[in-house]
Amino acid sequence: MTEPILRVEHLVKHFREGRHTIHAVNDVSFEVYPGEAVAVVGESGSGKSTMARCIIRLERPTAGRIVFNGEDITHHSARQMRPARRMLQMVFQDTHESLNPLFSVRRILREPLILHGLNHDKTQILGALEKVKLDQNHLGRRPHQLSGGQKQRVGMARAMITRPQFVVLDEPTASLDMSLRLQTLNLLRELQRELNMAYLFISHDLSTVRHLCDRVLVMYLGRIVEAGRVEDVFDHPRHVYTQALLSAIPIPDPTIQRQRLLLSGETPSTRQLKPGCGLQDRCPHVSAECRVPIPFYKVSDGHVAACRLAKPPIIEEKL
Amino acid sequence: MDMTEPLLALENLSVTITDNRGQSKPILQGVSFEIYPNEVMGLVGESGSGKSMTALAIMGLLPRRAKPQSGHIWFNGHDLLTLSKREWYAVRGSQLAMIFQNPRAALNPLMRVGQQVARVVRLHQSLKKRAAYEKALDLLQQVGIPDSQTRARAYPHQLSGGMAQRVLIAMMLACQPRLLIADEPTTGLDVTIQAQIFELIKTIQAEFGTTLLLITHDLGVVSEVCQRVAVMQDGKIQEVATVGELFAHPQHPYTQHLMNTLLRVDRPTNSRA
Amino acid sequence: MTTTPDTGATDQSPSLWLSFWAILRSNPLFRYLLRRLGLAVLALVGVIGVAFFLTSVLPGNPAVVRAGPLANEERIERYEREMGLDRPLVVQFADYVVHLAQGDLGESWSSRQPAQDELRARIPATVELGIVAFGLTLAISLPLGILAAVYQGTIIDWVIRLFATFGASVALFWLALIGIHLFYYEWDIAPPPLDRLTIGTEEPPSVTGLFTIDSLLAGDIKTCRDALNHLWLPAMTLALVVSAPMTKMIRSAMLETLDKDFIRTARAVGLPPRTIILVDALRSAFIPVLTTSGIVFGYLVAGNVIVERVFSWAGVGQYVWQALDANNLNAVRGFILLIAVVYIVLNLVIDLLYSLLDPRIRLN
Amino acid sequence: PATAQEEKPQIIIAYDGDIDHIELMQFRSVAAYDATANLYEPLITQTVVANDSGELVGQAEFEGAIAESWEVSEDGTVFTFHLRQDAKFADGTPITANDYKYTFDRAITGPGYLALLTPFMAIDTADQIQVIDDYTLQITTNRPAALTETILGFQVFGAISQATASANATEEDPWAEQYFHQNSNSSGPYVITEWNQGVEYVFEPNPNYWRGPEFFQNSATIFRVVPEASTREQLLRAGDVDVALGIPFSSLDALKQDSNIAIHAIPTTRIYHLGMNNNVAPFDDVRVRQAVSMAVPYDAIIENVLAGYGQQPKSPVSVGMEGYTDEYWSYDDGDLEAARALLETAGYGDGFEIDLTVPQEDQGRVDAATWIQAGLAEIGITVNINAVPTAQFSELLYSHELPFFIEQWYSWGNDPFYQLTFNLKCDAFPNYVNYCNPEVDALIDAGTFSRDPQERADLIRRAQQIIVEEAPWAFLYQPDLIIATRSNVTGLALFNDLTLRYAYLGKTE
Amino acid sequence: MLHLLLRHFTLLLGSTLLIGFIGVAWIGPTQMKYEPEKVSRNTYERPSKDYPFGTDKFGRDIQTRVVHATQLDLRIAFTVALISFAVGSVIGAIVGYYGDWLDAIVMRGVDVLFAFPSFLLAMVITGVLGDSERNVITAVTIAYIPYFVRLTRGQMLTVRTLPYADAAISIGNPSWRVALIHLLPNTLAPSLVQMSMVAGWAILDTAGLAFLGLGITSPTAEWGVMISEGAQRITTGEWWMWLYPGAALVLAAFAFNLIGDGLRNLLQQ
Ligand SMILES: Nc1ncnc2c1ncn2[C@@H]1O[C@H](COP(=O)(O)OP(=O)(O)OP(=O)(O)O)[C@@H](O)[C@H]1O
Ligand SMILES: Nc1ncnc2c1ncn2[C@@H]1O[C@H](COP(=O)(O)OP(=O)(O)OP(=O)(O)O)[C@@H](O)[C@H]1O
Ligand SMILES: [Mg+2]
Ligand SMILES: [Mg+2]
Repeated sequence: MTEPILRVEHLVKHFREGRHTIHAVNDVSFEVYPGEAVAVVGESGSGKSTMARCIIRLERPTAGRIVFNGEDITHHSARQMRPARRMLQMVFQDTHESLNPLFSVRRILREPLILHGLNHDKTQILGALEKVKLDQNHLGRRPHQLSGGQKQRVGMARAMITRPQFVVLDEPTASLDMSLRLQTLNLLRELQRELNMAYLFISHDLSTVRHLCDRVLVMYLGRIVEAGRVEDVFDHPRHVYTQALLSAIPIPDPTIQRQRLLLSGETPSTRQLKPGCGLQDRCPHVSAECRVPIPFYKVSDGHVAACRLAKPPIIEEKL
Repeated sequence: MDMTEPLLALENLSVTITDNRGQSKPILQGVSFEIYPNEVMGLVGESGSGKSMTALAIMGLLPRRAKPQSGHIWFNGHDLLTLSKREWYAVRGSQLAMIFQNPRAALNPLMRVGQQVARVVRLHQSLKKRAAYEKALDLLQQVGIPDSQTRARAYPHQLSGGMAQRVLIAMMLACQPRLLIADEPTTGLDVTIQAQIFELIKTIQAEFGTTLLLITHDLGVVSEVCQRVAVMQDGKIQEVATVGELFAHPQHPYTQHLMNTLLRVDRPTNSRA
Repeated sequence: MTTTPDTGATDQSPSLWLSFWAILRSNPLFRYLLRRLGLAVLALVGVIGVAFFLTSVLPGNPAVVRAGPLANEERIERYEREMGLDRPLVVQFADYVVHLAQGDLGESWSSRQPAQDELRARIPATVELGIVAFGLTLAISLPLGILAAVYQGTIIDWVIRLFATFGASVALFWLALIGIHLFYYEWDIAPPPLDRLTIGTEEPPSVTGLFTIDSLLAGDIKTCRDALNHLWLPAMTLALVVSAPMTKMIRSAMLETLDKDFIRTARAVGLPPRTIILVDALRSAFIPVLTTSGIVFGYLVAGNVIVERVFSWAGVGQYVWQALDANNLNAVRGFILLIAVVYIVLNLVIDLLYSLLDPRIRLN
Repeated sequence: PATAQEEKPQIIIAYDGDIDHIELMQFRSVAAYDATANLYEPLITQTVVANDSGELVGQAEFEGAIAESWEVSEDGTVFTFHLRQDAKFADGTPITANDYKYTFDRAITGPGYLALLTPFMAIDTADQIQVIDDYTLQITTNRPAALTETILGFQVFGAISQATASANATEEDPWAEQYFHQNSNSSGPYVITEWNQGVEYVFEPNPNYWRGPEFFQNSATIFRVVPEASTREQLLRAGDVDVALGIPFSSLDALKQDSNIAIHAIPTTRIYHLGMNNNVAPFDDVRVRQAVSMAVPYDAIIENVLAGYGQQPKSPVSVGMEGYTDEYWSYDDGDLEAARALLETAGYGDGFEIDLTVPQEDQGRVDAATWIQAGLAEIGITVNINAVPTAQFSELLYSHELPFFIEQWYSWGNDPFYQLTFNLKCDAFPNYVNYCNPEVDALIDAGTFSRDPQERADLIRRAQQIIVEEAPWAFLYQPDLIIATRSNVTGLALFNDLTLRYAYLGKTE
Repeated sequence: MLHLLLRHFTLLLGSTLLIGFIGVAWIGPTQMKYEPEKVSRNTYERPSKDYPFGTDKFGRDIQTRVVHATQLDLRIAFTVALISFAVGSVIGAIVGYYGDWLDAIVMRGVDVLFAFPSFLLAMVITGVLGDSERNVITAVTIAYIPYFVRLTRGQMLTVRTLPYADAAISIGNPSWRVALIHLLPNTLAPSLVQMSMVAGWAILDTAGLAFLGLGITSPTAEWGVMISEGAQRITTGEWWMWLYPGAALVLAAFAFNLIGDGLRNLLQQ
């Protein structure tokens, strides 16, 4: 394989809130290769956005390393980061609030070009618009004159216009309708193919992930609990949390009757973290082993899970 | 399906809303459907299709600027649209109740949750203060709040969304309504919690026999929870069917379109190569 | 929250105190108060500095004022020396701060009395007027604000909003003059605009300094009635002007609250409208209104300066006006400090109330 | 007599200002001046005579107060006072020559400004006052002085109890100033029984006053602080006060319509002048000063600012003072041609621009400035009115650099030489126009220390001639003192010092 | 249409009034027969043909003075509102965006200023600076700057956490551009409301100061000065002296308040 475009090593991000420390991201490592779409899934508060914000350096990581395109950007200042931003873009979660309400579409799209000293004549902007399937007469509009889907496409155009190599998409479809969502996903796929970008696609909607991505990272309480190719993880989840997550999703098919794996209780607070598995208080299969740090067990090629149930029964074979 | 008298019948309901500029626009146009006792009725449709407005019209809680233009809402032999303000207060809560999305905001932030449930108990079951509180604790227990004694003393902001929704459900149980409307009760909750809440709703529905109108835009939820379903688009009902029929043979083009845009987690979507 | 250790406690083991302290410290409300108190002290230090240096550059030499029309250089110099004005400003400031630390605001240069005594003597009049005006303000603006919000968009709302807007546009001194002219002079409903009691009426024995309360404590209904009689017109004048912004604030807070989800829930479960408005909505709406009370306080104090002048009301407002005119700097500074302290304390109290009223604040 | 006291009415006076303090030698406020006049009794006092309108006006003659009688030596330098044996302080202790000695010591060496007054009596040191025995006091002046009696009659030389003073004196405060700020051991007719700063002061007859209870026409006089003028008026109209001070001239005509109100407009020698700084261009040129003097619209000011309640002085000596003459006055109102010509010759043919500084609290001066502005505009002088707070005004004046201002003066001594000494002698501190003419100085000195009326008259004529000619001031107006009372109030008594003597105030039914 | 009119009635009424006032301030002075400060011997004339609003104690035409005062008072109102808004917003934006110790220091300072009622603050500052139009403007402006600092800072604290702030950074904006170009304009809406309120308050404060003899003083034609001159005559029946300038003052303040209310309504929708 080629060099990864992004390498995240032991990333930690803590927030201080009064006397408390919020353990938003705890020791996360992964790589993203050019042209691939990696999904990050997990429930609300699991640290997905925080991780993404660290990667594009909207936050300063507490510990760990972020290497983008071979350059360690972990400790870059805002000024040092600026050149890198051309290649490292983000599409934001909230379609409505990620566009400056006072700027016209033209201005929104022109700004990144100007900032990075790129050619910013009309053809560039029109080209970008065309890619996201908007037309010229949207140029003069302000965000409030656009529908939700259109706004999201403007946001995508803004991220893509500098032809970045890597784009973080933080739940780009969360606030969209089903049909819009599908359109958007298809558009993203086209763009990716066309521009050969790598995606880090954050979502808690697993069905969209299945539709768009190559690999998936499952996060819980700021840790990756399972990772692997989408088919592997979704069809053969090994971590109890992944299993619960998948089984909780209603399937629009009345003919299917599933046995649901219900977790008891709720996600614990990120203020204090217990060592070991994050799910230890909710898991029906919990054992003493879960209360000490658990390594990743390899399930298959590229598929790992941090759960004792995924532990390969090697020892027994030896005996 | 029990095809006796419907509990609630919307007949040709039209509602218009007047915007800031004084222009009125229809938001519900000739909406008709029935809900029968003890069933779980689903109402699906895209955002803005008028699902919430339908629910609010039934509750008599339409925003000030929205006015019913024509039609009837038959409930118990009365047309709800003709009720006076005073009569409404006899109907709301005791006959009809509703839970909303964003449960934490739906609770009074300045009152302990136990008190909030208790005062509804007192209102509808004419109990003494003490007894009402005891009853409230019972209800909290029933909706699966562990350690309800302590939790009852919490303020809404100290509860998670899931817990808050349970409190709201307890509050509605205190009303003992004939019809409960749930407007996207799990939006904004995590999937695992969402699953818990739906389990709870199903149990309660089975136990108390409450009639339920469940509003959602998620066909998955419909297929798992509802018995019958109405599909809305642009303020109109496009199709009413049992869940089985709907998924097997969607009649209306719009319903078919909805079916086509479904993404499924249990298997790769056809469109992905 | 207050912990006044009695003297006998000293022979108790210190660890008890330490642990008590630890418990206190771990109480988030207490910690919050402690921090607020720290900030308040900081702000106060700022006020002292600003007050001192700002007033020091007021044009006019106080020694000159004191020397009077038969002045000569030698006398002016002597007074400057006596009043300490010949020293560098920084030294004067240091001296001021040292005295301040002992509760000494310095001499009021016109009457040659300690400024703190004079201020203290004036405070009750202002407080009494302020409280009654504030009470009237609430009495006017609460019902109006609630009515306007509940009947939003109707003619009631219109009238109330117009009243509020108009009230915010009226010059207080103008209103006061017209009020006196009409109520006292033309119609003879109000007593003469001359301080707090009718001439010749004995002041009640001072307990709180508030004549209405003191006279009641002394069981003297007549004096109380007299005090009230003198109070209502100035208080009403102030209240009319202050209730304009207050009404608006209450209205918009109420509107915002009535729009909240939990109000909809309350309606959906069939709670009667009165409960919803007076219990659910009002209590919530009161929180934002409370936070703006500082501004209302500002209106009241500023209004007091004018009202006290017009009604010959011997409060601190009139006092500072005279002091400013006579370059009586210690008095002006004392006044500024007084206002600042009251304002800061008020804000502390508001914060405290706020955290009592709003459980969301309590734990953060 | 106690019952008789109670039948007497109470008099309520609305004051336009507050008392600062009543320390006899340092108070500043006009109100305190009234108060101390009723608290302290000097050796001798002016006689009063009722005029046509029933006001009791102080005369140039003196009668004994605490001094029963006195003799003046032939050369007019030795004054021997025989004190009343029955005069007592409010605390019942007798008033003795020692107390007066103490008072003069305090005035000459102690705090306050009185050391500025004693030179008029040709007294420099405290030694010149001697106690002969308990009831005999001798004052020896350096030379005969015209104003010795006048000044001895000032209330500020009223008896202070030495015993009270020493009882309250401390190391840092040897003259017991602190004590006397709010306390007095009255030697005069009243004692303050209620001290409520900023609100009200109650004066009740001093039970030990030597003239006895019959002297008092009221059982108490209540002094009320009412800052707002229109409020005072309304109070008077409604009968809530008996006397109101500081009523604006412009209200008088309307008030007069009210038959229950009597307006007492008492001509005084208080003189307002337009000061032109002789050291500062363009006023260093006498022709400019004269031109200004010609262009001021005197009539308009008196008519509008004073509503006619006042008179126009035509010399630095006030109208009504002994020796006043208008014969040298040559600046008739409206002689604009002459004024322009003078400016032309002085090199200001195109006029000039100048700030006219006035204290903003004095509405009369601000208004007068407006008329002056209009008048001077006619001869091409652009006047900007600069109304500043009193404190600042004083400071500016005291710098002696203010070019153009309106200032006023009132001579307690009601004497032209006294007036000129303070105002126009070279280097006199209140000579804010820096006028200096050695000849005038010599004239003033001679007059001050002459006890010969004719000589004094000649001297002052000459002085007026020079000063009017050199026009350091434009003499603006002398306002009447306005005291508005309910019409049933009687006994309005005024001395030279223009303060009310409360004891005379009474009421008819 | 009627509905629309009613909805924005306050804004419409306020703007109409204000435009009227601006018109008077603009054209009025040239239309007047008299000079505002020109004294005459026709003092205390009742309103008549010659003097539609009567004359004052200097025989000056009150109508002329009210009209000239309109210009002065509006100028004060606008200048105060604009400068305090401009200065306050920029400070607030910077402080709100960069936060930290800068925020702590500046906001403590603002707290200190807030500890004084703005009118008293203006009173003391005018006392320090002396009386002139410029000084009144300075004093009142200083008194109101903290309002805008607070408001903008508060807005900034919200706005800077919004996704479009992050978006602005992520496309490579330097931080000053984020603060001043992207975010500041979005914080201004409430300040606009505040501005029109402040304009109204500025007029009232100026008049209040004039009543206390501070700031603008006689003979300048200013409403507050005229009212306090009239107030001295409140008992003697020259009602025209205080009525007309008083009405002008109240109406002008009313106009600004109406506009403020109207704007707020508009923004809240
Ligand atoms: N600026 C911040 N200060 C303090 N805590 C923060 C901050 N940002 C995030 N957090 C906390 O960090 C944790 C992780 O938040 P994050 O937004 O990364 O979750 P997420 O997985 O993106 O959730 P969602 O799916 O709801 O977007 C949460 O507990 C959150 O409250
Ligand atoms: N207060 C309002 N003023 C004007 N139009 C409104 C208002 N509330 C709702 N609408 C309009 O009414 C229509 C129906 O809205 P409704 O809230 O019923 O949709 P919904 O189906 O519940 O959508 P969602 O799934 O987003 O909740 C929409 O077109 C919406 O824009
Ligand atoms: Mg997120
Ligand atoms: Mg809805």
